[in-house]
Amino acid sequence: MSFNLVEIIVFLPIVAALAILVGSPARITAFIAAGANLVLALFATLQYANVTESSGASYYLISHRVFLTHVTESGPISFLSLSFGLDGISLTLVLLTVLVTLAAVWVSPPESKIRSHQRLYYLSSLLISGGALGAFCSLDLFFFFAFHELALIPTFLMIGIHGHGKQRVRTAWKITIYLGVGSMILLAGLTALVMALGGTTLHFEAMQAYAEGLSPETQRWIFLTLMIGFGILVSLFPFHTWAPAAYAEAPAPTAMLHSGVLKKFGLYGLIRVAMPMLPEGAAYWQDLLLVLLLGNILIIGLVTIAQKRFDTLLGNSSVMHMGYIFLGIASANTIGFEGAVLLMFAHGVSIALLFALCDRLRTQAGTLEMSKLGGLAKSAPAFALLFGMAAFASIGLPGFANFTGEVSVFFGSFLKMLEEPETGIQALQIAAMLAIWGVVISAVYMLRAFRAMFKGPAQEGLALTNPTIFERLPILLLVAALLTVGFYPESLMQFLRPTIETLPAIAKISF
Amino acid sequence: MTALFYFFAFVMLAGGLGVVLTRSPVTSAFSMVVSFLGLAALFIMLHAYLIGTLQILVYAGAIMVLFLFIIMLLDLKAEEDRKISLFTVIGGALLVSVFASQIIKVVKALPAAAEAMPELSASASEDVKNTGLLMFTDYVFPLQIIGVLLLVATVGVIVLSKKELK
Amino acid sequence: MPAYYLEVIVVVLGLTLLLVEAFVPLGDRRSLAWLAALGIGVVLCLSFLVSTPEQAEETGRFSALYATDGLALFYKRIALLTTLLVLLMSADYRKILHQYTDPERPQSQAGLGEFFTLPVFACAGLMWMASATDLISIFVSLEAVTMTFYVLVAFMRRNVGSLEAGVKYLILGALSTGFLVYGITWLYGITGQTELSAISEVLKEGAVSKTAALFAFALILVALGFKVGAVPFQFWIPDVYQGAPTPITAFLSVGSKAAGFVVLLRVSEPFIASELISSNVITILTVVAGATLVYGNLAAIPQNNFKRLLAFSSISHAGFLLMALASTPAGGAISQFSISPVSAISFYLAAYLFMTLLAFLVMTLVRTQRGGESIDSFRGLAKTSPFLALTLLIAMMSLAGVPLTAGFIGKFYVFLLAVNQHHYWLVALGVVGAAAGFYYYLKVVRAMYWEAPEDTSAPAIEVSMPTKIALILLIVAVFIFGLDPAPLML
Amino acid sequence: MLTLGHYLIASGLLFSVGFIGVLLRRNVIIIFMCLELMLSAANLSLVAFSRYNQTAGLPDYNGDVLVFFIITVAAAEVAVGLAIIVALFRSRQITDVTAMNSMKN
Amino acid sequence: MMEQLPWLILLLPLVSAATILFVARRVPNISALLSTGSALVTFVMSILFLGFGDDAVVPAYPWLWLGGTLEKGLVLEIGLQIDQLSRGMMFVVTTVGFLVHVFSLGYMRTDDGKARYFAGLSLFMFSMTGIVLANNFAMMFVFWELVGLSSYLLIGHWFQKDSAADAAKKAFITNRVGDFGFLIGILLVWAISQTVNFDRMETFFAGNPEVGSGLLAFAVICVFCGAVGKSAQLPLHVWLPDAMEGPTPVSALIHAATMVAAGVYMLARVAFLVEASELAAHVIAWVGGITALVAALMALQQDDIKRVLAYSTLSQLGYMVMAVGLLAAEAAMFHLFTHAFFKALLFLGSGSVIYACHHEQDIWKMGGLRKKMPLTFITFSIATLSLMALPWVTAGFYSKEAILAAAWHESAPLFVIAGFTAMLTAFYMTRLVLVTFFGKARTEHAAHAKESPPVMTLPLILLAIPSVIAGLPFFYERVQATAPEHHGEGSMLVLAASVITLIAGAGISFWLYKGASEDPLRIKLLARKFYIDEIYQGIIRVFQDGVATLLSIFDRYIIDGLIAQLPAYATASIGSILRRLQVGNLQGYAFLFALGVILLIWITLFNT
Repeated sequence: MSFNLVEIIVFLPIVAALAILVGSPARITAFIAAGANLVLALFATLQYANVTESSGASYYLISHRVFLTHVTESGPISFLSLSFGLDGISLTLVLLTVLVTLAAVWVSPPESKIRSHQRLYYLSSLLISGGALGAFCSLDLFFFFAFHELALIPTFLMIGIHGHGKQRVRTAWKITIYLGVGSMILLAGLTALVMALGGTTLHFEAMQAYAEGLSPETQRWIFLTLMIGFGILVSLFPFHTWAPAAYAEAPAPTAMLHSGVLKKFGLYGLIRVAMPMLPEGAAYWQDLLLVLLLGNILIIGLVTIAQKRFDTLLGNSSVMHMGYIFLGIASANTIGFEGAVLLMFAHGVSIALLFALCDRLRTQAGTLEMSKLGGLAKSAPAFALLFGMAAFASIGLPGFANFTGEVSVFFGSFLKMLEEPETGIQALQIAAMLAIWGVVISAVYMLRAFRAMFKGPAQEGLALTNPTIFERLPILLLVAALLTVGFYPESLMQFLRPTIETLPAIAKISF
Repeated sequence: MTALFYFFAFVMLAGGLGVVLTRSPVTSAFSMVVSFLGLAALFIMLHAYLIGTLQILVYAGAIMVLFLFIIMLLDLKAEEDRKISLFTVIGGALLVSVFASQIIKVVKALPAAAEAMPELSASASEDVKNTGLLMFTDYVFPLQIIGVLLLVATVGVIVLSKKELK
Repeated sequence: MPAYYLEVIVVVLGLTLLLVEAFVPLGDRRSLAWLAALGIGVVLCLSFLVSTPEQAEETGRFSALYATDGLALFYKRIALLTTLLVLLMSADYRKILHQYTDPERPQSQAGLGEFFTLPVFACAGLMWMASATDLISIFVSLEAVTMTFYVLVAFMRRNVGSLEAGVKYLILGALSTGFLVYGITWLYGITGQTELSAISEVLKEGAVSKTAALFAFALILVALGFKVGAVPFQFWIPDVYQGAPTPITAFLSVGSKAAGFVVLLRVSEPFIASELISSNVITILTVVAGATLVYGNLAAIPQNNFKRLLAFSSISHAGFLLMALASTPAGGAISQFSISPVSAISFYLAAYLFMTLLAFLVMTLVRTQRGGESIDSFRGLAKTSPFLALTLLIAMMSLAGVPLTAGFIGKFYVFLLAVNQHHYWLVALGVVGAAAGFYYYLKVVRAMYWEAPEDTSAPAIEVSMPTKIALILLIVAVFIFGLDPAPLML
Repeated sequence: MLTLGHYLIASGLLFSVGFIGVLLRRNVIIIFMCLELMLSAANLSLVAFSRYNQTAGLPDYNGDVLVFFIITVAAAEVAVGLAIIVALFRSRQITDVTAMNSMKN
Repeated sequence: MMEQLPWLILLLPLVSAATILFVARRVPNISALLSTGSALVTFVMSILFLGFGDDAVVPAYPWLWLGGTLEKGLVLEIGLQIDQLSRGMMFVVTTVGFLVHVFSLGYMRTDDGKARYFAGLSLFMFSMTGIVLANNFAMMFVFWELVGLSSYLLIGHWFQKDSAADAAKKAFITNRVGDFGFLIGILLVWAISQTVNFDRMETFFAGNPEVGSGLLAFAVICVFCGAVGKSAQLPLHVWLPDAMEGPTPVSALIHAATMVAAGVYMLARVAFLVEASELAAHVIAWVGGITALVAALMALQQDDIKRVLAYSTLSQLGYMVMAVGLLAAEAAMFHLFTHAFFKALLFLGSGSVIYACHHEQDIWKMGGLRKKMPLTFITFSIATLSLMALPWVTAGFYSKEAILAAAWHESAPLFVIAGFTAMLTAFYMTRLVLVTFFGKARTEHAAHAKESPPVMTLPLILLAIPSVIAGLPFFYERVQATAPEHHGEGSMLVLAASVITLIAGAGISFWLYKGASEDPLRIKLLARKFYIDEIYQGIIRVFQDGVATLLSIFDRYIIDGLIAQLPAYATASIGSILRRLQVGNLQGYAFLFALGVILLIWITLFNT
């Protein structure tokens, strides 16, 4: 039995988790696994760069282990298979995952400082990581869904055991049940999709081949179900109320991995499954999606402004930023999709960064109540600098990846107007204009928070220490990722562009 | 024949109602015997002599004795203070009458039910032989299972009833 | 080797055990359980040597009464495996058992022999049920099993709960038997046949009274619904599960349900295949499935007793299984979809076996060594016995239908089938139910992982070697078949 | 003229009488008797059907065999059932089913 | 090689900033020299630039290309446009920039955050250069945001002061509001013209004069929003006075000479857009005119030396914007050019005063500095005269006259406003000089003030020169500043207007403030800046924070309640009700069983 590279990348964290389970030293094992995975992912990236130059193949590094076969008139088709493969989109998300995983493991406290269930602490991070990787690399609808769910239980346990605050029990319940409901709705939608496509296969490419003949009526209902199902997982307004509290109270690595990586699953699903296979359904519900995403950006944006604690502020801001990604997806053209994927990467890294820094702040200052903090830049200037970079990245300052993504999304939403000038300003463009107001909103809350915590006169008896070099490394890793993509977007775009160009059923640029 | 049917059917149902309505368990048990006698007669009217006999032997003979024995053993008195509420009675009666009416509807809807019993062209008196033959040839498999069932029942009764376990 | 040897061997094993118990002086009667388990294990292995129907040269009446198809063999194996694990559990349960059978003498081993032997006979009955294709053999084998369970449920005769459960099971069981008999009567009456295949022919021709045929089906559904725990005939389940000795609860919940389903599958097949009545049959199955889903899942939410919780869980899984059954293409239509309801149900039941018995094995250990069955008894288990906590966590995950466990694939198939037959309301109820499942299954997980143990000084729970092996094998099974279901597909 | 329907209705009524007894009576032994009534009622239908479904001029004895098995099972059930009831009576001195409610969540 | 030279001018400050940030941070003096050195090099290079012809082509680099190949698709480039407009602007930016660097060496000598300060300056130089040289809207927007960042960093330099921290935040957020419109405008213009590149855009609009008029007006106004934010036009002017919380050299460089002028520069860059839409042009002209007037009114009653200058800057920016709106972009650029020098000089002069008075900024606490700080006084006065547009001898006269001439040609009301504003300018500048430099010293600090060190006075002197001569062709043509062609040929009326307003304004002011020790005018409305800040505060409190709080409650209770808690509660309640069915006694179960049987049969048989 030989394994291909993607299989190794997916299963390495899971195997490492098992190793921790049976007694391998937790921190070191997790560290090695996360580090090795980063190296492997970079290796895969290099390989992909070679492949894309030579051929136009959509996936590479494909593995295919057939489990169930379906016999049809035209011969047997593999129904259920453990299939992995990478294309530009999944590669981007894999890179995101391995980066955040390494940082999350890095910022986890050493075992001696964890109250209880020390192994679980590391094991959960690895499982969430493995689940996300599996979902992003899977070419089979079943495993695509299944791997994502793998992360649900670790999240539940981690928030429940190691969560901050008195509400942790309630919060852990809420996120678990909410996401459970979401995944079940999603499951219903996915089964409906599979059956509508003939029920003969679960492989993405084969399903896509059947997708042509779906009636608009069918597409509408299935797309709506999928939109709600995926929407819940991505905290689409108004299904977002699980997110802020959960992220605020989750321990740092869990918050980083969940908000940074795992949450992207729903968006990935829309891009990979719902939009290409159900284009007419997507078109039909576009207006609804636009209204909801404006709810994310404007309503939750304002809600974020009202937050008094930095952790809930971050949680809400994470919900808000999903709106932009939805906007990119809703515009249903190559530019919007490219922007959406870039933004997924950017948001994942930057929110993970912020949660990591926020955790340090909580540990050292003892509170995240913004009115009780102040002037921290005096005692820990380097920390403040890093924090400021993260904050400005998240509000879309040029030079960071977030800006690249947001700008692409906005351009994408105006593309139709350019290609068909006679249509004038449509709902999509109006939504985009309103969404741009979110740029102001995010500046308001982020700068207010930064000002309240780091500027002004220093509070009595409140001093931070600058992080040591070792502690800075994971932060710098993430900052470097943001800057790389911000300054040189081609680092990701070279993989994304060919993939999104060949993605079926979305508008291609023609001018 | 019809008159006989109605008579025995009446006996059977009256006995059944006796089981349900009387207070004393002993009376109930005896009503049941009466009911089963009527039933056995109906079996015999249907030329099911073996079944009729078994009905009397097994039910009226063995099972009822067992019931009576237990009633005596437990020294059960009549339910002195019947606190069955009116609601229960009406509710139960209502439910069951609906059920009975459903049965009647089904019977009415069955075309065969309106036909007279076809005459037998051969003598049914050898039903012991026929049934037995069938049982020990075709149905020897279920018969074996019944054997195991009885074994289990025996073991079970012993386990449950031993005063002290050894 | 013909298939019916298997039951013969099992019955002989049972008889041998009775004799050994009576005549051979044994130091520790638990060895009897292990002996029984060993025997059952051997039979389980032998079941893989059974010759396929083509090779066997059976003709005549017997082959009509006794099916040796793959379905039968599959459920025989389920029965054997269940019994094997129940016997292991029973061995662990000894302490509680004698407390309620012979409390005066703590070292007594009285009654143990029967407690280990009766499941073996029940196993034989379950295996017969798996093969029964004639109304008579169905009735007889079903009653053989039921009778054994009457005894086993009430086995702890000094325990009011156990006896009460026994009486409830007895009365309601007998009531359902009455309906079964009456239904069989009608079915036989209108078709003149007792063999299911012959009945199927008659029903397909359509020369029968539709009303009467449906009436017969409804009556039989009452009885079989009772066995599998379908609403509205599920009321016995929580009380009986709670009162019965834990291993017997496990046995009931897996073995009895699986056998009930195989009979239900076989009996409903002629009705669904008949164009005359299939639409009504599908309707009622849908209604029952929906009601069962709602009841099982929602009523489970407020439960605090773990055993009762598993009882409601058992009802809810019956709901999912019925959902699959209701998704059989009506009127003998051929579905485009390659997974048949029969194979989906079989897979589901096998998965259900793994996960439920996993839960029950852990619960038996907790019950015997921590002395409680409420969810509170599991508090802090992750600290004192991490292995058991993890095991239970996996069981709960699988029961809740978290992907990559066998439990999820079962649900996935069910949803696929229901969508295929356009039972969207059922799918919606299934979604609600599965989501509620997350809540109540995780309640246990929460107790184990989040909360502090009631008594921190309590010693860790001991796990005997056979039990440990069984647990590990079951965990492996949950994950293996959760990843690749193919080996368990009929 | 006696029809199959006569027997079926008689049997159905007896079944219903047994059923009503199960619902209304509280003494578990009487309930048990009523259950026996129900089984016997089913037997009556069965025999009537077997008489109606003739083969070669004789009743279809397959039905009779089934009745035989039913009676056997019923007898065994009574034995086991009464044993359980006695055991319960011994430990709690009750036969009233409404008193059996120690298990509520 | 020469082709790549422009990249150096762009990247050198970035390198300098990065080096300070990551390497030299701990050695403040090295950092300061590094930054100043880079400023010097860019200054020299911008002079070299002047030798470039208009056909100088700098290869562009694609930064982000979307939706397809390089040939087909949207390509966002980093490309430089070296034309007369940008060359002239580069000269202003680097000149003032370099001098401010030098001045800062003295002004910030003892500051704790010196390294941070110079990093910020370098970052600003980088960003500003980017805006000036950008050849497309996308790149301009990128650097537009970056100047916002550097402005934020420099205003908030003394971050431990609450007022400075707040001002920095306010500046950034207000600018973001403008950028909101700017970005929409860029997108709309892109959607209309299919390009973001200025040259191609111009070609497009030249070829399609009829294109979407209403939409285009909307697009242009949106683009103008960017300028409103950056150039602090009404109603987004509120950040600029507060920005004076930053170190004074920063105010001189960023908030007087260069960055705030970026809005005007941008409008000049896309003047063809303004020309294409009459409506938009009107809007722009009126916004500029009103800003000029209102800001001048506000300046009348300010007591803080820097704030007077800040409002003056607002007012002058209003002039420039108005000129753009009057389709006289050359006049606007010309005024920008002259204004940069004398306003920078004014700020640096005020910096010198403040430095001398130990960071006292209230003019009523100064007085009599004329004797103690002669160099500062002289240069300050030159700049003041230039701002007041003393005819023929100051640079400000020429540029302001050009604008007035444009107004006279296009719109009489705006001409009146402009004239009145000129009078107000003369009034408040006279007041400023009189109160600060004349009379007696009113505090200890003022009494003991000394002239600043040469490192600070030298830039003053150097800046005084262009303040005088920048309006003359021999100078501005040499540095290739953009200027209107018909300069100097304005009608006599315009000339008369400027002279009359100057004399009137200065005269009244002289009469009022000569020897005054406290303000004889007490116009609270003006002193409180028409209460605009308070009104905004109220609006923000009610419409943003209030709504935010309401929405937060709505989110927490209504949305969460409806979407999450209600279904959860309902489910649990149904569960509890269903559990009640589990009555626990056998008779109950038998009843339910019977009910079930009946229902089952009924549904099976009779429900079809």
